[in-house]
Amino acid sequence: MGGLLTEVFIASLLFGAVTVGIPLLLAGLGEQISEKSGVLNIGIEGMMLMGAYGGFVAAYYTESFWFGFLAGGFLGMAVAFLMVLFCVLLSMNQIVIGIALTIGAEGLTALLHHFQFSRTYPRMPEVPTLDIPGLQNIPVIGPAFFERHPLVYLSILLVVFVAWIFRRTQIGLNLQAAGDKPAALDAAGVNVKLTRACAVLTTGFLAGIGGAFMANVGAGLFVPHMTHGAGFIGIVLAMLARGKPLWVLLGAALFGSSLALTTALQVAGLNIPTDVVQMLPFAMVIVVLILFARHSYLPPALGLPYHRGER
Amino acid sequence: AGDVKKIAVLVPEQGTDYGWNQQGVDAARAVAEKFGLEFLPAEGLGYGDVRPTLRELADEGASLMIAHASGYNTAAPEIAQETGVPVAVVDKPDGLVAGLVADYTLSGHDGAYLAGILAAKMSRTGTVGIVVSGEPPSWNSQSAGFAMGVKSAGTGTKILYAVIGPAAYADAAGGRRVTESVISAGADVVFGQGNGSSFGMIQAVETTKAIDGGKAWFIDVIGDKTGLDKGHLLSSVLWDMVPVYSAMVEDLKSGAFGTVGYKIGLVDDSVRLLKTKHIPSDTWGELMEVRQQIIDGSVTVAEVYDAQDVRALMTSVEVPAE
Amino acid sequence: MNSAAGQTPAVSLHSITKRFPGVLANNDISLDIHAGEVHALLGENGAGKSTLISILAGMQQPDAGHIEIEGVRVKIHSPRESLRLQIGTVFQHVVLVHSLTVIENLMLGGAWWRIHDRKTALARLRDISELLGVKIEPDVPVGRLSLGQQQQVEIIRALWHGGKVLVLDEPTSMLTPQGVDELGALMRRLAGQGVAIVFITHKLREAYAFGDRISVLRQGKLVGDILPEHLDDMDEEQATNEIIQLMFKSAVHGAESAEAEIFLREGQERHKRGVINKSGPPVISLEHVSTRAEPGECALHDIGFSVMPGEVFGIAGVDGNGQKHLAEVIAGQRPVLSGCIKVSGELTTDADVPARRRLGVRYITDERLGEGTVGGHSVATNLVLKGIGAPPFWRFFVTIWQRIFRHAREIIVAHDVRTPSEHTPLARLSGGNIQKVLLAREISINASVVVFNKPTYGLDIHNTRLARDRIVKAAASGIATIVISTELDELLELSDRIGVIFNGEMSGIVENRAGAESEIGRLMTGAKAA
Amino acid sequence: MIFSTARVLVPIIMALVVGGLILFALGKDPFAYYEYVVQRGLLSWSGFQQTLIRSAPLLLIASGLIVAFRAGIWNLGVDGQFLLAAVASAALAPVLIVALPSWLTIIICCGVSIAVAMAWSVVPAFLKTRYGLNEIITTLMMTFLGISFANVLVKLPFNDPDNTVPQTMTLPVTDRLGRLFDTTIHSGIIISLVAVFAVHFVMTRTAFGLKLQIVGSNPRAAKHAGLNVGRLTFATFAISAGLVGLGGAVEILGVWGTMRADWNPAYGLLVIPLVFLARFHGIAVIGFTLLFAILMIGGESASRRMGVPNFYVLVLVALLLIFLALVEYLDHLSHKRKKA
Ligand SMILES: Nc1ncnc2c1ncn2[C@@H]1O[C@H](COP(=O)(O)OP(=O)(O)OP(=O)(O)O)[C@@H](O)[C@H]1O
Ligand SMILES: Nc1ncnc2c1ncn2[C@@H]1O[C@H](COP(=O)(O)OP(=O)(O)OP(=O)(O)O)[C@@H](O)[C@H]1O
Ligand SMILES: [Mg+2]
Ligand SMILES: [Mg+2]
Repeated sequence: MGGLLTEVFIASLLFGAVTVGIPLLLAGLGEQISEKSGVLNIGIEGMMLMGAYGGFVAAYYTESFWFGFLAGGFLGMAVAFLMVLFCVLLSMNQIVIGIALTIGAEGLTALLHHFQFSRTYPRMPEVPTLDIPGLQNIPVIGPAFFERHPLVYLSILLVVFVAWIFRRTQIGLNLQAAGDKPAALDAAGVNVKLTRACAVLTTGFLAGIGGAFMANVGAGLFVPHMTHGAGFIGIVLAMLARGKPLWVLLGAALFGSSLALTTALQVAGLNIPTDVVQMLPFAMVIVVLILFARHSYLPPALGLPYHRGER
Repeated sequence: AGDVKKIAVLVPEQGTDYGWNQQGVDAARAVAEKFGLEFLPAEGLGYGDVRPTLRELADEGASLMIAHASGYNTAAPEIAQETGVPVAVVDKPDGLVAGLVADYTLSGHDGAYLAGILAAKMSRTGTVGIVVSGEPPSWNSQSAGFAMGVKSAGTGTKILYAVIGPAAYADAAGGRRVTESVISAGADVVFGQGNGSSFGMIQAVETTKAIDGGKAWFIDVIGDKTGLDKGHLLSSVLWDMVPVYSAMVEDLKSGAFGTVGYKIGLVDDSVRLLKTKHIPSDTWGELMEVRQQIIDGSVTVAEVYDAQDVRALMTSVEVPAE
Repeated sequence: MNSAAGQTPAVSLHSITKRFPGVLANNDISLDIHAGEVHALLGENGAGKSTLISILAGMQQPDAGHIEIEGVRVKIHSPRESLRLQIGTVFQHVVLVHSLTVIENLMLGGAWWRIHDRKTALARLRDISELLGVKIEPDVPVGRLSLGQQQQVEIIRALWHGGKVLVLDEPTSMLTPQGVDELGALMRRLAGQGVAIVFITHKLREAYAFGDRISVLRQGKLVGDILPEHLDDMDEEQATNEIIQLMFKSAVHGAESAEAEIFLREGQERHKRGVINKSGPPVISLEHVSTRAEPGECALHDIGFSVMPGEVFGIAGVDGNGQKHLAEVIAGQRPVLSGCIKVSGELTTDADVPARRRLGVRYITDERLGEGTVGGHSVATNLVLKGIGAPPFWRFFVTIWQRIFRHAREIIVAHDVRTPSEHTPLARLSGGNIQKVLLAREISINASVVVFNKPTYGLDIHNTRLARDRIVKAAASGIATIVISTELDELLELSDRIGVIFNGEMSGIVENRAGAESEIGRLMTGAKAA
Repeated sequence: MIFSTARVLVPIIMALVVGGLILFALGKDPFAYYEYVVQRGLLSWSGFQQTLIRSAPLLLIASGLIVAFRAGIWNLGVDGQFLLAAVASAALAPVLIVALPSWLTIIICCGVSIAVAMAWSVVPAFLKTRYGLNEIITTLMMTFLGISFANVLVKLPFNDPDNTVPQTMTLPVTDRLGRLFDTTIHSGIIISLVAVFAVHFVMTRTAFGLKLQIVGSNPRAAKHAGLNVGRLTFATFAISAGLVGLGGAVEILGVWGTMRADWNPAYGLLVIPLVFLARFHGIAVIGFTLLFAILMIGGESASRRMGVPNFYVLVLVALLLIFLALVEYLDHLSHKRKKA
C-alpha cells in the first residue's frame, strides 16, 4: 500500500483538491464581498447552481470553456439580481429570499436538465490548460497547480485583487462603510443601495463562475443539485475569514484537501467511512474556534436593510 | 390467487438515468404491457418518506407496488400490512410475508465476476479500480464479485477501491475527482457504480490518460450507456428486471407471492455482460466459457454484501475460497 | 458681520411640511438662512429641528414645500445632492464608520473608481484642521476617538466639500466648556468667511453668544424669529426672556406653560438644597475601587468616596475619564478588579444588577439608546424593562399586559412623555422624550442610591429643568444621589459636594460653596487636590 | 391581523399564476396539476392525513426556531440537531422496547433526543457567550458536522446487522407513537401543536419570553437591566435545539421507526423562511406550515400523475416564498404608515 503513494497519485489528489477548492474559493470571496457591504447572501447556493447549469449549457453548445464561465457568471448574476431587487431595493427579508432563491434554483435547474439532458447526458471534453513553463515540471505540485485552466490562476490572483480592492480603493471603503454604518456612507453622498446592489451582483457573478467551474471542470457535466452545500460552505468560509480574502483561500484549501484526503485514505485501503473524513474540516475549525476564538467581527449592519432617515 | 390490475413502481430518481431507476421503470412498464396491466410509475421520489405515495397508490387500487430502492424496504412492508396491498422490496431477503411482501435481492455479482476477469485481461498497467458512490448491498456484492473476478484471472492485478462520499449518488464532480485519482494511482480500467455520479466517472475516464499514457476504460453496471459512449465504455454488467417482475405478477395470480424471493442471474440472461466492439473476440470467448462454468456450478461466486468484507477483499491479495 | 437684509438668502425654506406616522414634525415652516450669519435654531425636544435640517441634508423629503439655494429652486433628493450644493451637515447622532480611520472616513464619497488618494486627502485635512484649529490623527480608527474628537471629525467632513452652508445639530452637547467656546469662535470665524451656519442648541446662552439670528420651533411650527438687528440690541437676560416667551407661551397649553415659564426663570437661580442626614452611616461608599481597562476605555484607579442619605454628590470631569466605569461599577454592571463597595453598610462588591436593585441602587445610563432602552420595543415595555417578572405586572411569571399598558399610560401623562401611544416603538420618540422614559423608570419606589449619568444630555431647557427638579426631589426624599455630568453649571446647581475625576482617578473632592468653580476647573486638568 | 386572508391568498394566487406559466411552458395543464395538489393535499381525507403527519416535525422545528429567532439568535443548525436527535431515538427505542412498555420507551426516547440536540447546541452557545462568535457560522458548521456524525453513528455503532441497508434497528409499528382514532396520523401532531402554542404563549405572555426578546433586540440593554445574558443565551439555544430534537424524535417514533444512513430531509431549509414569514407568530406558523405541507404532499401526487418531475414542487415552493415575502413586505409597509 506504500507503493500507492506515487508521485502521480499524490499529484492527482492535489489536483482534485484544487478542483474542489476553486468553486469554494470563488463562492467564499463573493460572499465576503456581499457581507462586507452588509448583505447576508444566503442565496449563494442558488447562484452557484444556476451558474453551474448555465455555464454548462453555454460551454457545451459553444464548445468554449471561457464562454461557459462567462455565461455561468451572468446566470449567477441573474439570480443575484433577484436578491438585489427583493432584499436591497425592496428591503425584504434576506433569509427568506435567500433560501427561496436556493430552493428555486434547485428546482428550476433540475427541471431544465430533465427536459434537456436527461436522455443524452452530454459531457465536456478534456479541460484545456495553460501550462506555466518551468513551474509545471515541479514534481507533484506542477501538475496540480501549473497545468490548469487559466481560470484557476485567475481565481487565485483574484484573492490578491480583492484584498487590494478592500485595502486600497474607494470601492473598498464604500463596501466597508455600507456594512458598518450605512448612514455614514449615505451622508457622504454615496448611494448605499447601489453599493450593496453592486456587491451582491459581484457575488452572484463569482458564485456563478464557481458553479460553472464545478460543472465544466469539476464534473465535466451538469447533474441536478450538483453543488450540494458548496454555497453554504462559502458562507462559512467568508464569515470565518473576517473580511480577509487570504483566509478564504486557506479555508478553501482546507476543505479541498480534506476531500482529497478521503480519497487517499480509501485508495490506500484504509477502512474509514467517508463521513468521518468529511467531518474533519468542520471539526478542525470548531476545535480551533474553541481554543483560539476571539470576538468575531461581523459588519454591524449585516442583514439589516437600510432606509434613509428611518428611526 | 388474485386479480392483478395495476402495478406501481416507485423509484427514487427520474427513470432516465441509464441505470438503476431506468431499468426498474422500463422493466415494470414492459411487464405491465406484457400482462395488460395498468401501469403506475412514481419517479423521483427521493430518499425521504415514501409512505404518502405508497398509501396513495394503494388507494388508487394498485395490485402490486414495487418499491424499487433498498431505502424503501422498511416503509413498504409496513404500508403493505396497513393497506393489504402486496409490495415488492429490494435487499430484504428475510422479509417475506406470504401474499403481502416479496423480496427481490438483485445482485449482478456473477456478472461482475466476469467483468473483473475482463478488466484484468484488458489492463495494461496491472491495476484496476472500483469507484462507488455509496455502499448499498447490491453494489457491495458486485464490487466483491468484480474483485474476485480480477483475482481469478491470475494476472496479479491490483485493485483499488474508493467511495466518493456520503450521499454521493448524484455527486458527478466527486465521481470525476475520485475516478481521476484512481486512474492516477495506476488503474486503467475502472469499474464504476453510481447513479448521477457515474456520469462523472465516465467523464474522468474520457478525459484522463492512464499512467502508461494510454486509454482508460470504464465498466458500467445495471444499464446500457452505449448510446452515450465516446469510445471508453468497455462493458457493463446489465441487469434485466423483466423476468423478476414477470414472476411476481405470475405469483400474485397464482397466490404464491411472498413465499419466494427473486433473483437475477446469468442463467436467464437477466444478468449479462454488455458486449462492445472494444472487447477482443477471444477474450469474449473466454468470458463466455466462465459464464457457462458459473451456470454449471463449477465456478461459484461468493455473495458478499457487507461493506467491511468488501473492503477486506481489496487489501488482501488472496482470492477467497471459490 | 451681519448680512444686508436685502441680499438673497443662502438658503430659503418655503412652507416645509413633514409628517411622520402620528406626528406632524414640520408644519409649514418658512425660514431664510443667510450667508455670513450664525442662525441659531431653538425649540423643545421633538419640535422638529432635526427633521428640518435632515430635509436640508437630503436625508428626508418634505411632504410639501420647497427649498431655494441662493434664489434658485432646488430639489435635494439625496445627501449627495446636498453635498453638491455645498451644504455640510453634522447630525445629532454621530454618523461615522467606526472601523475606518479618520482619513478613510473623510475620503468616503470620493470618486468610486479610484484608489485612495491619500495625499490630496491629507492635504485637505491639514487645511481644514488649521482653519478649525484642531489637531487630529489621520490614521486612528474613528471608533477609538472620544465623542468630542468624533464630532471634530464630523465638522471637518461637513466642510470637506467646501462649505457654503454648515448645519450643526446640537454640536455642543458633548463638548467641555472650553470646547464649546472654541466651537463658538470657529463658527464666528467661518461666518466671517461668508459661510451660512445653522446652529441647533438647547442652551440659550450659546444661542445668544454665538447666534446672529434666532428662530424658534414649537411642535413643528416656526413660532418666532429674533432678527439680527433686534438681537444686537438685547442683553442676555432680555434675549433669554424673549426666547422663553416664544418657546413656551402657548395658547394651547395655557396655564401649564405659564407655570413652566415661571419655573424656568426660577431655574436660573441656584437650587435650594435639602437636608443631609449625617446621623447614620453613608448609604453608599466606595473604597479603593479599580477596574480592568478594556481597549479604548478609561479604567478606574483607587477610587473612594461615600454619599450620605439626602446628599447630592456630583462627579465632574471631561468626558472619557472613567465616568462610565464608575457608574457601571456602582450599578453592578461591571466587576471590580480590587476594592470594595458598600451599600447601606452591606458589602455588595460582587452583587449583580438585580441584587443591587433590591438594595435600592438605580442607574440612569447616559447611553439612552445604546443600553438604556430597547428601541424596537414599545414605550410600555421599556418602562418595565428593569422589573421583568416582578409584580404587579407579572403574576406567576405570566405577563399582565393590560397592567403594563395602563401603567405606561399613567407615566406618559405624569411625565409628559410625547408619544403617539404607549405601543409606539421607543426609538421613534425624540431624544428628550426617551430621556423622560428613562427617568420615570428609575426614580420610583424603594430607591436608596441613584446614579445619574449625564441626566440632561440633549434635553431642552424645559426638560432639563424637569430632570434637575427630579434629581433634587429624589435627594430631598433621602436618596443618596450621584450626578455625573460634564456640565459644571449643572453640578454647581445641584450638588452638595463635587468629586473631580481625571484619568480614572479621583483628583479631589470639593465642597460646593463659593469659589468651588475655580478649584474644580483646576482639578479637571489633572492637578491634584491641595 | 397577522393572518389576514388577503395576505395569504394574494401571494398564493400570484405564485400559482407564475408556476402555471412554467407548467404551461413544459406542455402540461396547470389547472389539472393544481387540482391534483388540492385534491390530494387538502380535500381527500387520506391525503390530508399525510399532510398532518408531514406537519408534525415541521411544526416542532418551527417552534424551536420561534424561540431562537425571537431571542435574536440565528439557529441555522437545525438539520444537524434534528438528525442527531433522530439517531438517538432510533438507536434507543428498539432496544428499550424489549424491556419497557411502549409509552415509557417513547418518553425516554423523546427525553434523550431532546438532550442530544441540546448538547449539540452547547458549542455555538458557548462560543457566542464566551467570545461573541456569531452563531450563524457556528451553527452552520455544527450542522454540517452533525449530518456527517449522524451518518457515522448509523453506519457504525448503531447499525442493524440484520438489515442490508445501513440503518438502525426498527421499532415495530405497533410500538410507535399512538395513532389518532382510526387514522394514520400519529399523536406527534398533538405534541407539535402543543409545543407551538406553548412557545407562543411563553414568548408573548411570560416574563421569560420577554427577557429573551430583550436579549434578542439589544443585549447591552439586557445587561443593563440586570438580565443574565449568558444564561439566557444558553437557555435559548437549549430550548430551541431541544424542540428541534423533539421534532427528530417524533418523526422517528411516529413515522419511521428506524433511521437510515444518509437520510436528511433538510426540513430546516424550508421551515426557516416560514418562521420569518409568520413573523415568529405561533398561530401564523401553523398556517404556513400546513400550507407548505399540503404543497409537498399534493405536489408529490400531482407530479406523479402528470408526469412532471417532482423538482417542479421546489420551484413552486420558491415562488410561494418569494410572493409571500413580497406581500408580507407590502403589508408591513402599509402597516407602518397606518400605525404610529
Ligand atoms: N424617522 C422618523 N420616524 C418617525 N418619527 C420621527 C422620525 N424622525 C422624527 N420623528 C418624530 O418627529 C418629531 C420631531 O423630531 P425631531 O427629531 O425633528 O425633533 P428635535 O426638535 O430634533 O428634537 P430633539 O431636540 O430632541 O433632538 C418627533 O416627534 C419625532 O418622534
Ligand atoms: N414587546 C412587547 N411590548 C409591548 N407589548 C407587547 C410586546 N410583545 C407583545 N406585546 C403585546 O402582547 C400581546 C400579545 O402579543 P402578540 O402580538 O405577539 O400576540 P397577538 O398577536 O396578540 O396574538 P393573537 O394573534 O393570537 O391574538 C399584544 O397585545 C401585543 O401588543
Ligand atoms: Mg434633534
Ligand atoms: Mg398579533
